[in-house]
Amino acid sequence: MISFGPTEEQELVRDTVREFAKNEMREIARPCDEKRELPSDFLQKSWELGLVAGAIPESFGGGGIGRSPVTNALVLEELGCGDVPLAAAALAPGLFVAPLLDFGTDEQKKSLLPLFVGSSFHAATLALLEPTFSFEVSSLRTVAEPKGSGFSLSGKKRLVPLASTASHLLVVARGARDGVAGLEAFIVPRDAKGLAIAPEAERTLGFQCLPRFSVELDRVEVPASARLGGDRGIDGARLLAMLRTASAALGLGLARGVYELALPYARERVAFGQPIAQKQAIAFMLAEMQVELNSLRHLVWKAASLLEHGVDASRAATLAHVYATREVMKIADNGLQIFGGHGYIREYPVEMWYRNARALTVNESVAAL
Amino acid sequence: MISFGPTEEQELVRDTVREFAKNEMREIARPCDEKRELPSDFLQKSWELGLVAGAIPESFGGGGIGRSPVTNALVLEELGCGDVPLAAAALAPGLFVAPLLDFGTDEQKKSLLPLFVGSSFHAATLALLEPTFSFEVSSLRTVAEPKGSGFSLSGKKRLVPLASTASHLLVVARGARDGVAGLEAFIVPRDAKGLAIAPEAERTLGFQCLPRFSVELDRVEVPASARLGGDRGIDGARLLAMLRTASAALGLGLARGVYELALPYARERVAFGQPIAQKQAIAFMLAEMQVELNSLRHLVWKAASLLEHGVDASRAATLAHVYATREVMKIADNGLQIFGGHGYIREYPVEMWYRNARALTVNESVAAL
Amino acid sequence: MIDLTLSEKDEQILATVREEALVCRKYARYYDDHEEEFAPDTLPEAKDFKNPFALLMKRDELDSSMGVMSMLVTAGQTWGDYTVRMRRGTGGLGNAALRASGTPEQQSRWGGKTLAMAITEPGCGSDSKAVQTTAVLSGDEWVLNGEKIFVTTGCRAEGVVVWATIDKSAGRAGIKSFIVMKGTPGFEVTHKEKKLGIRADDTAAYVFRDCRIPRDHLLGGDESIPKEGAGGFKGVMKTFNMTRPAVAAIGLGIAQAALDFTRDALAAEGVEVDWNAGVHGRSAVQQKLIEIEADIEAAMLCVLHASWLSGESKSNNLEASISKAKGGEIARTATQRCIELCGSLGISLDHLLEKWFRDCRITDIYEGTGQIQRLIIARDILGYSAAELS
Amino acid sequence: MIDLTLSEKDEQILATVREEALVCRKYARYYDDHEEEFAPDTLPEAKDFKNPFALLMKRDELDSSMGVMSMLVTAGQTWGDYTVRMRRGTGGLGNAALRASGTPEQQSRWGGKTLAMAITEPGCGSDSKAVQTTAVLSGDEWVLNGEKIFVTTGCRAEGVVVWATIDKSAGRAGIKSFIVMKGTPGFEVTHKEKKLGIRADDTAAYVFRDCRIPRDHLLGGDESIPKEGAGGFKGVMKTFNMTRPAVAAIGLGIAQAALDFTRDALAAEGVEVDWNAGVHGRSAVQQKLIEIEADIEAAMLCVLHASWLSGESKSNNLEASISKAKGGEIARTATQRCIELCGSLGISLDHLLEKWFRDCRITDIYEGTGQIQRLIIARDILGYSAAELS
Repeated sequence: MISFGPTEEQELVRDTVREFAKNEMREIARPCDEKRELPSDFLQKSWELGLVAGAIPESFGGGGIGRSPVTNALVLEELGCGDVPLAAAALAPGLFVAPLLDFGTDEQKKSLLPLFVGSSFHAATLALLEPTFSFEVSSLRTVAEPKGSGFSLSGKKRLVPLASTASHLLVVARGARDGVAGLEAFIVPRDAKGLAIAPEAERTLGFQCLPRFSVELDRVEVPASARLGGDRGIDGARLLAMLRTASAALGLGLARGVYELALPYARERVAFGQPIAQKQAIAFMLAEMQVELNSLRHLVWKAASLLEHGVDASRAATLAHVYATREVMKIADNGLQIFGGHGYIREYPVEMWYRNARALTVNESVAAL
Repeated sequence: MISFGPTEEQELVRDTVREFAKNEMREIARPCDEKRELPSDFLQKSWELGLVAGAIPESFGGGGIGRSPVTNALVLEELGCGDVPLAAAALAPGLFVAPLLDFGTDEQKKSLLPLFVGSSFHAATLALLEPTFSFEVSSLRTVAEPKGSGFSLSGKKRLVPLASTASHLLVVARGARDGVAGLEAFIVPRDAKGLAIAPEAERTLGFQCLPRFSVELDRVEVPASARLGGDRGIDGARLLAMLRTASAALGLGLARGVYELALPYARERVAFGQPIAQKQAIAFMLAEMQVELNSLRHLVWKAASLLEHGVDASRAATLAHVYATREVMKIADNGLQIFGGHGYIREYPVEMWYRNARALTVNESVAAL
Repeated sequence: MIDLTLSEKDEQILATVREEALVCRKYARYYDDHEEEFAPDTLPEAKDFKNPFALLMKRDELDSSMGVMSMLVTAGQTWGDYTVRMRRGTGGLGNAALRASGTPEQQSRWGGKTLAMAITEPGCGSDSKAVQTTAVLSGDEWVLNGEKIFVTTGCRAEGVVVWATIDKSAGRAGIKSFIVMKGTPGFEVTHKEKKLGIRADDTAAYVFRDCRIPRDHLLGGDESIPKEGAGGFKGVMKTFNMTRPAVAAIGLGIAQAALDFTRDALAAEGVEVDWNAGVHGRSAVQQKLIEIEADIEAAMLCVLHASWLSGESKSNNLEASISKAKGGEIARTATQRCIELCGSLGISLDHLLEKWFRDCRITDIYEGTGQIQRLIIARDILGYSAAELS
Repeated sequence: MIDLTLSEKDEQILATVREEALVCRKYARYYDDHEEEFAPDTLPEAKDFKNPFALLMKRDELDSSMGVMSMLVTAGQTWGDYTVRMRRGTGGLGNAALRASGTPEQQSRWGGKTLAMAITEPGCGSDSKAVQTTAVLSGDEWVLNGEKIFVTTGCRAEGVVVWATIDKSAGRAGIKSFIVMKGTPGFEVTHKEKKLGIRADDTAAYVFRDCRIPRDHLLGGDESIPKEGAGGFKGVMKTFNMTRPAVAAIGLGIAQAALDFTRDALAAEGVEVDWNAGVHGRSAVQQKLIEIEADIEAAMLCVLHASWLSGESKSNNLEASISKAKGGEIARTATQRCIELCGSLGISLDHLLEKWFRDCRITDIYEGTGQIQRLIIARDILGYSAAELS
């Protein structure tokens, strides 16, 4: 049934997160960016929102709200509207927990989920991206070869969030079959033999406060039980669909944040004797932003509701992701343009959003799930 | 040496053709389009401009001005600004003559060029396009197989201009080698055995007055002497570069024609109490058109001057062609939009330009050389 | 709850619409070629199909709302053809106005008739408040004088809702709508326009010369002229919040037809989208197919959003204009891109793609151009009056 | 004759520029990281290279003109880095103004100094005629009061050409340019802005408090205020016809660097453009590479066109704005697209691509935003005054 109305519960969650984004993220975003530093207490504060633990069934000590990709999309938009790198930091454990919930065997859940139901932040993460310019998720270079009763993992990963503090990494590798259908995920403890995490976080355009690391796997041996989903393995297409939907939702929030900066500025900024918002060139830019924000939100919700129904969402997720890649950058770009010279100096926030917009929307960015 | 200044001779030619376009093409374009009919005297009038014969060396009875891709680009812009389908009709013989001049053996030139130096229009044409949706020039389906001392040609061609009246068709086929390097061209008389021209011209969006035909080749046998360039064959990449540059130049003219219709209309049309051109939304559309017209013209001239220097122009021609494909359609589209409701009715010319713009810029359109 | 999927029943209805559309499509080329003719009100095949609207009547809790479904049905029908219908439903754009602003008496009296909507005049395009047609009260009759153009279904409609001013000095506030039935003395249908597309459709021009209609033919019955601003005009504008999403849906149904045709034609030649591949795993054509599909889906969801809101009796002025702005833009560019992907076969009259390209182009022009929509959107989000942002 | 190819000599000069640029590039990351420092006026490597400008002096008949070459050299230098130079030539944007409007005496007196250009004020962006800084004649001195921001090379310049009004009531006509050298009492350089990009560059803010300069420091020497419109102002605007193409060239050199890096990086992984293939023979990435290359080449040719015209002493007001509008837009979008094609490696600080993305973004902002350029273009082609189209 076509409906655009969130449930009361969803509205409550959304408003709570919106408040958090306003009070706990917007303020610190700029200093975090300039210092390239993640405040220790932020992760804990975000943890207390229960975003990660909430989805874990009560049987494992979680909130038992259950996974709702739609609610997730609402939350991600709000967090993205606060600050994307901070959001990505807060959500890093989710990159590990969400696939565990969706694809993990009971044993895997029993042994690992309890780590994430405590009152203090627990870091875990996902390792997907690889150091190639023509990175293509359907043909990963990190391989998992059968070794004895288990597997041997070899390859290079990069931009793995919180890798240096994570207890476990979920390493995505190519298995026996080709393409996305052949994707496998392995639960690897940080101290596994042969797994090397770069001593220094990678420096990137935007996302400056989020510690992301290069990770090298040199014949890392893991038992059969480390293969997520056991003999069943994972549904690679669904994992990808979730990643794409999530990063589109974050992008939506980022774009909305830029819009919310640009609109009041355009109304206040006077040039040639009147507010620049009274010029069609600027007014139409803002109208275009509003149109594209609605359009992108609809595409994200479409993908999310398919995921929620448990049906194939690859098409919808790819549409949302492609759309976000195009429009989020454009909105951030035009937002900066509306600020003119002020858009280019770091006294004003918009240039930071411009950098984060580009960093978020490069192909298959892994920021949230 | 970078110079944007045409020679006096080029200015003379350009102005002559501009006059012709204004007096002999603009007026009749609409009735020709509505009647789907090419006035018999138009071809003769255009012939008298000497566009085809002029390039033929005096030794063959031609004007002996010589081939100048740059002058050609100037001429094509003016003709395109008159009416593209009429221009394409007038230039159809050039599709046969130009490759003959560039790639033909002395024997081929001796035997065929004299046909085109007479005082009355002589039809000949080029057959390149094929009936596939994913048509790709680098992998044609029309094949030329060695047969005895000559070749046997088989395949389907479409949208061959003036095929029903042409004395000869230059049939492009894939030879021994793959890709564009393997392209071959064969001189085939219209009455050749196994060559069938559809009784009715194809009906298409736009180009309604230009008779273009489907042509089927069923094991058409031609002697070795029919292979353009003899044992050397042709330079497929150069032929392609010339085609792309020429259609970009025609597109430039078409786009300029739309701009020249839209600008005065926007200045005269009053809405909400003032000329719509005084609204930034419309004024900026026109400014954008001016920017892209200049940009496209520069790219066309760049490709043309490389062709004139006889060096590899594939890159430059493809840039001009890709640019034209994108911008010509956009300019025609915005031009129509400026006319509003009047843009949609056939009382006004712009809808015809919109159709021709789309018909011209579909991939590897063969309209002129 | 947020859900952008369809119920089984929704799907069934749209499947039926699709069946009918495929039949209508058979007639599309003929009526494009014979623009002086009108498509029949009922196709010979009609007897073999049950009317999908019958199914629409009973909606369960888990089905999509009438408003939402009517948009999907509209798009489903134009997916077949812009004009040709299995059974032509009565009702034109004027009926939407009647439903929005008519008195109960007026609704019951004219609801069953097909009413066109006459707004545009030779002198004004989207500038609807510049209406020059006058209505003067003389005794118990209104006397109408003026010209109207671009009247959709103007030849075949049984009557028309026409905009006229009862007091030019009052500007927009003086504009009222009147119902005039065909055959009224002084009401003349002049000619059918020849157009780029939607040729089977009739687009008429009207002339009113001392055309007298009873006093109660004023839509809504309110003869007063509100003091400030656009009181009465706003009432008139309400209509647009219903018609704008519908007009967008009409165009997007055609755009979807163009995309489906292109996708199938290319798939038959081995060019297909892999939904899992990333940008480095796609061909240029696959990338374009994905972007066109994303654009059309986004635009259609904007339409559904606007209609869902009105179904929830929430204001949708902004969303109606968003759906029209986005729908109009995509109707233009989607069909343009589809032809490009089909190359020289895309422009052939052997296929309907080129017709859809022509038909679609109207979407961004009538019922307020894309520029007008963006102006409305900008004023709304900036809280500007027409004076502050013109 | 029309020819858009380079002579052998042209090529040689640009090859030398390229060599220097590659050296400068080695320092690019350091000065981006240390924005409080200034790059040296001369690099240690300078002794190993001969100055390309020496070669530029002797032009043959078949070589491109000085004006055209200076644009290509400018783009060739920023291809290496926005700020770092093998040898910093004296001269800033203010020197262009001096050349355009200075008296012979002024030219010879200050031509050798590096002069910044101070136009923008806290209250006005591209609205250059809204200048609030005043210059009042007292005795034989001008007394300047006001604030300026976004002064490019404002910290290191030896002096500045500053816009001030000698009569606010006269509007644009009252605006004149004055030359003020560093160290003049009342002329204070306040701070260096922290920016998104071009961090090695200095962008200063100035304050003038009762700053007294000799009467002959008025650029051009003409103290009269033309009756109608923008007489004096036009003179001032002349400068822009020289600086706008240059500013576009600066951005396009960086955009070209981004494209070259992207092309090479992808080629190393087997992704290369086939110039003969049609759209159905290209991958999505190849298609994007082609479009970026077409955009950059088109924009650069617009720059060369504008400079060629001024070399032929033809008017280039329209073409200067076209080159800036197009150049600014492409500088934005080309670098954005290049990063997209390079994926997650495109945002890594291990490469300069992300820096070019930041540096490039200024192009569409300073020296008149893209919106201002389009306004100028529209007025020009429509023959509208600033009042008719604002």
